[in-house]
Amino acid sequence: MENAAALPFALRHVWIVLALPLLSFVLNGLWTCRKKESWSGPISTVLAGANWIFGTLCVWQWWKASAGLPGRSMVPWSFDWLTFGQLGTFRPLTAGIGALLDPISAMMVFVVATIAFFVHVYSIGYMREDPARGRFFPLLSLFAFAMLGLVLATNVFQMYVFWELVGVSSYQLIGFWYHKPSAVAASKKAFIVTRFADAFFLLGIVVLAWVVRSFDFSVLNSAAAAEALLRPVSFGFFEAPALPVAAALVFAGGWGKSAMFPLHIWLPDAMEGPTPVSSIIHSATMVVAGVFLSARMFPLFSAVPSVMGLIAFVGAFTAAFAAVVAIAQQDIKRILAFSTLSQIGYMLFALGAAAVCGGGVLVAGYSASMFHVFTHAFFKCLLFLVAGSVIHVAGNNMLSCMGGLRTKMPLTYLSALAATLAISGIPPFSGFWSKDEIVASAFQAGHPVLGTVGLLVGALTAFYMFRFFFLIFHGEARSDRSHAHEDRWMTFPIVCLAIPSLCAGILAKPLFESAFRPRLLPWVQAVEGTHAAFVPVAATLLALLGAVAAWFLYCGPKADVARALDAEHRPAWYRLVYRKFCIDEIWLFVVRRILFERVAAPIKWFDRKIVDGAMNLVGKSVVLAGWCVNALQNGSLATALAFAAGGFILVWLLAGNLFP
Amino acid sequence: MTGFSLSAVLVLAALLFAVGLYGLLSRRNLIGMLLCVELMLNAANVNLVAFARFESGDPASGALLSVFSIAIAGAEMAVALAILVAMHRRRRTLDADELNELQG
Amino acid sequence: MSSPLLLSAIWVVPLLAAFATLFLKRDDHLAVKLVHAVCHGGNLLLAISLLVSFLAETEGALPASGTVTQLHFAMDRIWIPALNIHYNVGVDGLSMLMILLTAMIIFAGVFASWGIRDRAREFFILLDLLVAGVYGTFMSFDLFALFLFYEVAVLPMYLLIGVWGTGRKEYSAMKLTLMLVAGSALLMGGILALYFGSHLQTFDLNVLSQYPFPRSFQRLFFPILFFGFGVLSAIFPFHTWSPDGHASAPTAVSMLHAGVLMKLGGYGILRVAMYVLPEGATEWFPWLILPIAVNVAYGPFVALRQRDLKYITAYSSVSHLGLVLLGLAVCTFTGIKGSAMQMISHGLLTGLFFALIGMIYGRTHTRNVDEMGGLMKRMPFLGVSFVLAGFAGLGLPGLSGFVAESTIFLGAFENPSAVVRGCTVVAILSIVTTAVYILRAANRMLHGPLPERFGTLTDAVWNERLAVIVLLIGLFGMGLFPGWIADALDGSVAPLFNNLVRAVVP
Amino acid sequence: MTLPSILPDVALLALAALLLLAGLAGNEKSERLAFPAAIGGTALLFLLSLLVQPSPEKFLGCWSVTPAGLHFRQLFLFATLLVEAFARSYFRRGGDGKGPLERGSEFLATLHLVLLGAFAVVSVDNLLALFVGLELATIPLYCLVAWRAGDRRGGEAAVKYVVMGAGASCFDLFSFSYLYGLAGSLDFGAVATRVASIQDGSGSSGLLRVAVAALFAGVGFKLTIFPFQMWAPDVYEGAPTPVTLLLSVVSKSAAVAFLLVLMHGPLAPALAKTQELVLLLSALTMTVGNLGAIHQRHLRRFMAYSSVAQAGFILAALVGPADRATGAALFYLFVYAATNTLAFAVFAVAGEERGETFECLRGLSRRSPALAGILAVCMFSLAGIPPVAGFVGKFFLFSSAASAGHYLFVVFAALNGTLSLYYYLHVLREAYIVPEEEGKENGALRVDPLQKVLLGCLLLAVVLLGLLPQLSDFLSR
Repeated sequence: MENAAALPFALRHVWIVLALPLLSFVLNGLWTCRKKESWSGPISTVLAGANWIFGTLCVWQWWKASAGLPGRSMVPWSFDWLTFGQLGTFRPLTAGIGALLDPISAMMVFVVATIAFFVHVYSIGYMREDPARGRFFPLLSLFAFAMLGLVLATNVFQMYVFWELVGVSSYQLIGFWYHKPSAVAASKKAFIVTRFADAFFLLGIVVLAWVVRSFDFSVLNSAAAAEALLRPVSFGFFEAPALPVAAALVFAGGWGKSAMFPLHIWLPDAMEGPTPVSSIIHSATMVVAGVFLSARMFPLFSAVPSVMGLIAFVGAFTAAFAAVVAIAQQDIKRILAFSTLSQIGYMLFALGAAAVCGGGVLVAGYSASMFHVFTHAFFKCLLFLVAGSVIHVAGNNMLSCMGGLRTKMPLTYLSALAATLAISGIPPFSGFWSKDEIVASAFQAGHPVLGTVGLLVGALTAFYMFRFFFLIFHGEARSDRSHAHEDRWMTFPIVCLAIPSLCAGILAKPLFESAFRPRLLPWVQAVEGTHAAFVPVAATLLALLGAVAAWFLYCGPKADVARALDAEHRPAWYRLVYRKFCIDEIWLFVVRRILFERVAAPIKWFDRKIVDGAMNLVGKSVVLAGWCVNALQNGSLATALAFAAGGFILVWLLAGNLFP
Repeated sequence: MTGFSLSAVLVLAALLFAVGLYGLLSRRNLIGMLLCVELMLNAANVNLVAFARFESGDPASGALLSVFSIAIAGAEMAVALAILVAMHRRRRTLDADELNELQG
Repeated sequence: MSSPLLLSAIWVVPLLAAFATLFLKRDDHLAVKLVHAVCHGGNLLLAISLLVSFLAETEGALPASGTVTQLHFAMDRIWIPALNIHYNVGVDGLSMLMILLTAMIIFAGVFASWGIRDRAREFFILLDLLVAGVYGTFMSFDLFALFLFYEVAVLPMYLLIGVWGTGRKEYSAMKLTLMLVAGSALLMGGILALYFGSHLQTFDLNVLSQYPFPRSFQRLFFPILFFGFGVLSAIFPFHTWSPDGHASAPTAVSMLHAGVLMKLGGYGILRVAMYVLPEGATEWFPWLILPIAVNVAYGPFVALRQRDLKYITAYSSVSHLGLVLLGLAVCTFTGIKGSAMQMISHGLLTGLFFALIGMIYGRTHTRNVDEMGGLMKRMPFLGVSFVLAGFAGLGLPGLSGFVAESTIFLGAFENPSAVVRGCTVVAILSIVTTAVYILRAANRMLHGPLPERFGTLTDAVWNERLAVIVLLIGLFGMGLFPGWIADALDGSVAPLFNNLVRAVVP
Repeated sequence: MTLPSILPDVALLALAALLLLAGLAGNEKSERLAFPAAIGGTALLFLLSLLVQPSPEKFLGCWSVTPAGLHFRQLFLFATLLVEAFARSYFRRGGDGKGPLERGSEFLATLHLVLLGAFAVVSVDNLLALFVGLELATIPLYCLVAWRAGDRRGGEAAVKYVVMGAGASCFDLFSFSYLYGLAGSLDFGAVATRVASIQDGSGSSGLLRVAVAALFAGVGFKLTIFPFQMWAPDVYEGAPTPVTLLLSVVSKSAAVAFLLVLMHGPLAPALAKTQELVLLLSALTMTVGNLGAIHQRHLRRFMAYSSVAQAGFILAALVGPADRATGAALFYLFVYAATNTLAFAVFAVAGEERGETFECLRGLSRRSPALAGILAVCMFSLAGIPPVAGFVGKFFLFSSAASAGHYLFVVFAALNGTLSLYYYLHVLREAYIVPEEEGKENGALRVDPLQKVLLGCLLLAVVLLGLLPQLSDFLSR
């Protein structure tokens, strides 16, 4: 940690970035206890704004201060929170809490602070009539505190601590309207699925801590750690070299939190929460945590080709799967949820594909993934805010009740158009630059198959995004529009976020290419490589093709909108896609039938009947023996004497073998 | 008077004791049982006297103990018979098997 | 302010309170409760002041390299010369923290049982006896005194559960008492074996721990002592008393029993079995880890199928106690420290759970999770506290559960043997099932639609809030600032660990 | 001036004679004075025994006051004092529905003769005097048990007791005759040397085996050891309650003294062998006693089984070395005397109208909490649960057994203690948990002043003996 005195003010007090949301949580929490909900909205928004400003100041001062530092990473502030093991044969292990500022964490701080502020402003409008808003804003600030803590983590233990806090705040926010059983079920599902992945993450941390004897990222990503991890370690059931297993376990944590393929079931249901929640948690910040974790551990992961391959495959498959499912969805928030899944699949597959098939790591892949995280955050948050406004007006989430909102909500319409263009990857908007980088890096790294999958998914993205756009804003109104209006508080953040969706790509591209270079292990050589020229052209063409097809099907003169909206009378494959390939039902079957009936019930029966039964049996047998002794006592003198005589003979025989 | 050895007397006493014990267990009449107890006591006395006669270093104490035991037996039987009489006045029976009200 | 007399005062004050209650009239409930609120409040302050002076004394102390536990506020008086029994009282890190934990839980317990009307005097006298026994056990370093206080703590359980309990109270009370006293019967044999086996004619733990017992002696008597103490901390085959006992016990009793008494078992194993018979420990633990792992993984599954809230909490205690024993069984420094921390964290956690369940039962008169729903709307304070307790239970960072569990897992992984490594992996993965049953219970009870018959329920009154807040402070205190607890425990675990290491490679 | 060590014994004889004469006088005034005189006399004797010092000199050639003997005298006097105090208020309140005691002074005189017999057992050094002492401690008991032979149950109990007692004394005499045969003389020392020579293999141990067996049969009856305890429940139930208390306290202590005197006197060389026998009999006795007591509904019969179990526990102590065993047994018998009297006092008060069964205790905690509290202390002391005296007593017993290396036997005995806790808690269940039938919740029970004093002192004794057992040091000095 550099000597604190030399650092400028903001860096010296980086902890304020964490302190402000925590203060807002505590303040609002107490305020709500005393039944003054109306105050909590403004207070938390002001504090979020202050945090945004201070966060940007920190990032700016960090940018200037870290010019000369290797990898631009510095730890301006940290303290020892908990020490494990003072003695014994193992060196003492300490877990600290602190702030590590380096390109990816600075970028995330800026993104989280910005989006948190705008969502707070948006929530004032969205939650105005909701009586429980006094409970909403503290939870939102708690989430901001947890996310910033996760992003600034200096060691993997601190990351796990805030990882869990993020999980809990998302549980609380998804289940915010707890009187709705569906919301409660969704929140429980979200927490348990992420908790399932976190268990493996914790196991990974424990393995790393035992082998490397430290939690700090700087130590974990070092060459020494990698060699140490190559030694085989026994996991009780099997013996395996620690590196691949530990890397896979750590990635599993991200797998659950970023809702990758088998564990994606909780994200679509998480839409039960209020829309501002979805906009901040399930679009920009929490679901990106898995990608952030993989980026943070990139040097270690890149040393393990098998794990890189796993990341690439999982990313690509989820991107494709989610894109296909998104096409058939009727609920606009579920469309956006699946689109988020698909974009995160892109980011992960970019990281995974950075491993050049001949060995070595393509630097461009890493920076492309981070660039996409940056741009995606803004336009996806914007799309959710737009969806929120639309739902506010239409009364429910289904496409069937929307349409023709162009005239009633002009600003929202224009912002939505900007976001849709951005996400579809139409040049010159931000999505094009970041997504094109990813696909290009895939081709460069020698993964043509992944590259083509990227391109096709790009087309699908354009198709379902424009379907979403046309069915909401164009065509004739499918429900009464008398009171439709654009709330001031909700439209202002939408418009503000439209700007970065448009220009973030162009402005930030050079910055990302220069600053975001992974510090690889010594024996992993970085590959520079140039762009494959044909990729941007192909990507743009496919995107335009998707857009035109969507226009033709849903907005053009011959568009049969009624048929597009009714999901029942469609061919079997369409209904299967609409029901999300029944993955949820499979998971439900596994958990309910197998885990509850086949495992829990027999164990409970075993506990009550066998173990408990054994104890009761002992009790009963003793009582029975007591009864026998009483039966023996039939009160007659003869038996008493007989026993006495028998006793005498018994003692005589006993004395026989005792005495020589 | 001579001619039988210590072990013969001991066997006799043991037999006497066994008969007394058997009688105590089998007889139903309480008086009979007390009789058998007397038999067992006297078997012990025979033992004492035999030991005093044949091999004891201090014959007087053996004989003394048997005399004492006879006296004590007397006292014991007096008390026992008094109790039997009192019980008989109430229960009108001397049969040991009928005395089974106290049980369980 | 840190004279040894104050330490002894801690277990005398409850007895004074009990003695004072004898002279109160039968129907004067409020006076009884006030007397006890004052006494246990004073005791809590006394415990806190002792803790402060203890921390001051052990400020920068490096952990001892010796194998003898350093005692603070120590006092050693001859008590029964015939068997060289001493009233040898002292405190090290773990004992001090456990005394503080007991003080907090009994203080909350008194306020949680403010509604006791029937024979209140006897209830509180027995409660005082229970607490005095627990205090005594934690502070005494003479084996006889420890065993005497240990059994005093078990004595009032029958009457407390039998008279003031609910449900199958007589059956549960008798089952609980008999199983615990059977456990202590094993201890009677073990303690006398240590006394006479060592030919030192002393019950002093520190002296006994230095005596090199022969290996065969240790191999025979370690399991006796382990299962003697283990029965109280619900080791696998002997855990069946815990669900029935806790389900039928009144609130304050189940708080105290699950919160503190079950820790006596773990504390006893740590203080007596492992400290005095290290070779026995290192030899037996590789086998004893299997029932312990069953404990850890087994509890959540059974809790999953339970309908009654108290049964769910009882089985969660079985699982958490399994973690405590796992921490001890791995014989690594971090593991033992983790199990000590888990004792404290689980004490606070279960105390809070049972307090809340008692309060909710007082209102809804049902503990069946399916019959309840949407209570959060009617009782926000109790609802939020229950959710916080639940999150502490499933190991959410920021609350005490996480700190203890992570220490145990890290410690357990340091033991290289395959069996232990397997059990550790199972234990780590069992945090998922823990989360499942806790959330199921919380959601079924607090969220979802509110049945109309619960429409008029009231939230917590002042005495219930005070009880809950005291325990919440404990949970957050340990969860947010675990540093000082870890350092305090270092001092007490180091000698034990050195003893173990010395035994493994003599 | 040092009091002559024989003073308590002579004073006791004088007291017994005085009471007998008062009985003969037979006028109403002497009847009224009998109890106060007896209680005062016994109390005086107890104080006297505390002041007197043991001395090695022998009176009448065989009678001497040894340190252990003196402690046993104190125990006997303490126990008899408690019995008389209990009897006084018990009979005045129309003892268990059978009317006040007739011929009180004769009753007390016989009581003191039993005491004298017990004194003799611990003071003599030859078999003859021992046999006479033992019989003196038993035959008056037949009279006491038969005091109310008039009613059906009393008569039956008396008969059973007499017949069994007579049989037992036959076995005693038979064993003494063989011991005399072996040693050629009645003196303990001579017998001990002969037994020692047999132990070294110079002579057949046939006779010794029968002698030991017969001896255990004799003492087994009096100490209610397993095969010989069948009479106990019936006699305890049939006899008047004070006599039952006397049987369970004084007679049992005398039997323990008798066994200790024999095991460490004449049979000392064969101690290892007799201790193994005692170990087995102790295990059997405590188990049968505990099992028998589980289903009892009548209080006195319940106390009978409990005393059989306690006998088993006391035997466990006898397995240890001489000084530790005697000290432990003495301390436990003191505690047992106090606790048993307390229990019987509570049962007497509770069972006055409804009869001494478990039903009479129902709802006691509501009717009179103080009495219920005393009952709880009593039951926990009998079960050996701290902080009351029973625990420390049991701990001494087990420490004596453990010092002989029988650790696993100690575990077995402690588990038996747990089994005993099961039925002792049943008593508390009646008092605290079982709801009173409606219409029966009448007011508190009448307790007259002497009973209050007795209950108070005993409660203090039982609780304090547990916490500050200086008494145990006094015993094991």
